[in-house]
Amino acid sequence: MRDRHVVRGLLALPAVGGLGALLAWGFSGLPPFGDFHGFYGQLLNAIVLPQRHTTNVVTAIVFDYRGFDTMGEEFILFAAVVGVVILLRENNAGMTRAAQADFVRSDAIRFFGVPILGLVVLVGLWLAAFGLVTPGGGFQGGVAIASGIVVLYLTVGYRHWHRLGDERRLDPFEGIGAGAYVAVGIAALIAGAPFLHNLLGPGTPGTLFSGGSMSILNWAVAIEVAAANLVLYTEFLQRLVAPKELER
Amino acid sequence: MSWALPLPVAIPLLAAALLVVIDHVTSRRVHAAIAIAATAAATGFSVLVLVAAEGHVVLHWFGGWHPGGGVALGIAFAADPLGAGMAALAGVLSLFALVYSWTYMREESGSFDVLVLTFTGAMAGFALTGDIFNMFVWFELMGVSAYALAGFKVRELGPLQGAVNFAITNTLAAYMILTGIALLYARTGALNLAQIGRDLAGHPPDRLVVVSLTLLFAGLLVKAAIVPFHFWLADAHASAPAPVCVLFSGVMVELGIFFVARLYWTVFEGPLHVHAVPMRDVLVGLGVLTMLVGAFMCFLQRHLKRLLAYSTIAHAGLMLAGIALLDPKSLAGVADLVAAHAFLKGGLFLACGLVLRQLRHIDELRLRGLGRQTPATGVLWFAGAVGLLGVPYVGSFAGHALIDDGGIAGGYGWLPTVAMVATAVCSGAMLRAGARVFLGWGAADDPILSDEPEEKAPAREASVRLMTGVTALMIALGLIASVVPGLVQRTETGAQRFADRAAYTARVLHGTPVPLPPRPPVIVESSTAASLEYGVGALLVALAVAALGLWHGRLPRAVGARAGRFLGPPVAILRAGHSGIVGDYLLWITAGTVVIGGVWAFTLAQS
Amino acid sequence: MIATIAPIQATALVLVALGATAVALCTNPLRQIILSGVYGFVLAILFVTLQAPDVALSMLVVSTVAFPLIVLAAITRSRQRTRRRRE
Amino acid sequence: MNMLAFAVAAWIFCVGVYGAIVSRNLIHLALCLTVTQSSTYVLLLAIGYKHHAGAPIFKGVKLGTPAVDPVVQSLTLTDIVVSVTVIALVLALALDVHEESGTIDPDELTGMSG
Repeated sequence: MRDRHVVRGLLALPAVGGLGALLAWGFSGLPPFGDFHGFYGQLLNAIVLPQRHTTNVVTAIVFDYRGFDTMGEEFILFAAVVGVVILLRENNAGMTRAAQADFVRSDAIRFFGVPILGLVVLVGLWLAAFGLVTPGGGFQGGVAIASGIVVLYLTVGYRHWHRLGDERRLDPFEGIGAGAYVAVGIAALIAGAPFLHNLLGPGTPGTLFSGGSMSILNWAVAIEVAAANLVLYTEFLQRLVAPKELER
Repeated sequence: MSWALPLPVAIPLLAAALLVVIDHVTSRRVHAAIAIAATAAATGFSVLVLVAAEGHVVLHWFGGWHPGGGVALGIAFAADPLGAGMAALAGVLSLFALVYSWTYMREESGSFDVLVLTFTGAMAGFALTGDIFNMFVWFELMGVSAYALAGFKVRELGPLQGAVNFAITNTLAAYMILTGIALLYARTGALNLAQIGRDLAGHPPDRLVVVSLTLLFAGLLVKAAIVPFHFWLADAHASAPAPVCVLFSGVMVELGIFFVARLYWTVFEGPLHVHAVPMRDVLVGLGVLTMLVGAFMCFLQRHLKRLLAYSTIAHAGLMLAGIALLDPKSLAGVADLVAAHAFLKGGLFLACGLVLRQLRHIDELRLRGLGRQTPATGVLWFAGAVGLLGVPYVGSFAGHALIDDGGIAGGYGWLPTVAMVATAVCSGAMLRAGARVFLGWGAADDPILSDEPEEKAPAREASVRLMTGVTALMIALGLIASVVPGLVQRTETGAQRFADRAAYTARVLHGTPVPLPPRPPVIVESSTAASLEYGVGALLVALAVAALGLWHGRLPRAVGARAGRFLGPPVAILRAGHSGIVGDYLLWITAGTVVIGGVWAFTLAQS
Repeated sequence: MIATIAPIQATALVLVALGATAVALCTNPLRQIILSGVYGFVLAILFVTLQAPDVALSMLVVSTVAFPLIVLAAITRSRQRTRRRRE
Repeated sequence: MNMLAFAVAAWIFCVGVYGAIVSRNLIHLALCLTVTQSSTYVLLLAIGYKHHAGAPIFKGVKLGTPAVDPVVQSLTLTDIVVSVTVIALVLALALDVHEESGTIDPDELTGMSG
């Protein structure tokens, strides 16, 4: 077995070297760094603010001009989480819940943990809310919210966590977030417009309510991402904690 | 009909989300019913689009961002007959898989339906999209759903390992594709296929175009299971439940090949069409190599699903060769072959599920003679095996005939012979396995065949009647594929339109309507004499191969020893290559990409 | 104005190349996850210098929270199993 | 120097692939895949970069101020989400493999050969 590994390591050098040469040769045909004149991007930079009243062009592309990509991306996350749950939950199911005890018992950590939790969740909400104006958006906000709640897990302990973080309560949120995105798309179709057409108009520039349907999609993503990440953490950490307690 | 275009994607995805929301409050039955209804609706809309696409490319600009001045602002779905046909095929196969699973997958959680739905939506999106980054998104969604489905039967090492190899190799493929997309974006500042093609046309292919071509094609060929990128496929098929194999073999692999064709005729035809010969030679060569390796490995299997998986590899090779001829006629042949192969191979995989349900094993030698109790399954198995041969006017014949004609016309006169032998060896291996399992013929042991881990049998409650019905319907549909009146003519006009880059570009970017082609007649044309001969030849070769597989032990000892000396080393090398180790597979993918890219660097690049 | 790569971008790029090498060639799982956290941070800095604050923010939340948590759990879990199996 | 960014992208891609090929541990392999993927981030953002241009966020700046390409940034955002999902799935699979076989060394998993 060991030989096989060594042989592969030796063969990999010329193969990967060749790949590097191929890539380098191809990349040398790229326009010079810092001298890009792609028309698509220039056009969007010029028209997003007047057309969509959002100051963050990237978010406008993510949720409007190329919002359909984001729908697919949401479902990649969605399907991956369903897959992880199939793979891990059925194994976790055999472990008795009663045996699962707390992860951290230090009162000091608990004392600091709760305010940190509040702060991180607030930051997450803020990121999600102002994504159309400044850097941020549903994805970044969703991850931050989820990680804030994981701080709860690390501080108040597994038993309490379990009451809050029960997968039966989390799963629906994942479905609601992902489903809402498609529903917005189909709503436009029913109204006689193209799929995902921004029905609610552009809104007021530079404010919380700029962007019309984009803000709904933004929140749908935030919910889906937060729920998906929480389910992921739950499944992975359950595996971490549960048998450790059984060993005792 | 533009409004219907997002629905083959949106309906399954919405249904998947709905199933997760109601997961803990409803029964498995309700889940399956919702999934079946959603897939049926999505398939219905795909067929509607297909009918409309006969007239002209159906377009849908998401978010209402119509192109201005020939510049795309948003993402478009652009459905032509072949693309819409692939979406409809994905829907129909998912429908079959879900109905079959009504009782077969009953023990499993509702997540099975959720993943089949996201998989179906992703395949439809992949077939319909007219945007290169959007293609990447569906490629990934297809992948993520498929990895989870391949590893679905947890608690068994075999499935898990197959899923791991599948996930890792296809992930690397996705990154190669994305790098290729980035290069094209850097050159053209566009993501719409038609727009990229228009901007690249008129310039000779330079290094950036060649490397991007290499990365995109290599990535797609991983999905398409072309040698040397094919290793994951047999592992994934051996491990995935039978209804999932239907989707993997019947349409996912073919979608990889489909997009190679799509990319060539929308994007790369412009810069390459006068320099296309080296590209054509490399792809035809890969196709032929794939046919031979797939057929050879197929013959060496005793795990029935793995045997079918290698035969899928051989057929994928033929499909790639058919596309690489760059001729609308053989492209139409590939479309016909994909349709017939999807139903026949799908039916054969479902028959494997039946065998597993009725006889509790999936290993040819262990099953020897046991199949005498289940004659119906046996009949289906033999019918499927014969259908894949290309016997005149049966099963995949129309596809074979058109590809053969295209090969002869394109100066590859030897291609039909190779295709005949490769498909005959695959079907011969299936006939051998069938004769051993359902008739009890042949030796009880055979050291040539590879031993593989067994699969856990499904619950005994699984309804044999329902499963047999679905399997029989699929095989029957596959068998008549060559004599459906008008089908061949329609794929031929569809293929001509698929290969007409100017019309596609004008339609997508400027909405220019294309003059309606005359309606093709609803008849069954008689085929060329050459294709009839190849069909009959394939049948004879297959019977000889099956007999050899069953009774090679009775050959005179001297012949056996000589054959062993002659065939031993290549067999050993091929076996060692299919090591099941993911690091080896990644190395093959890297080396294959470098070789293809190197050849094209020296032959295609003009500057 | 001379249009050329800024020193800070060049520095970030070199750090990214080094970071990637370190992550890929590190064979100790725990050290690797720490390195990959650092690598994510360096990438985020590079993205800021490339005028991509949105991407930098995503990279930051992913590489400092999501990845380490999941990977750490996976590593610890597989080690516990191995230990128990040995016993 | 003007091609440094692209050279770095090519290097990262290769280093990740090399690490994955020689990997003796599925968790390590998953992280190598994320390294390969990070090459696509660097490549995309480097392609879209423009000298003397700001971020494509027009809050507090005049419309028409030069900004870098926003499209590559939105593509990279999608790409990053994909990376989380893939690593989570591969790790889940790796853990289950470990559960069944007691190893996460791909070289020791040869159940599927031939």
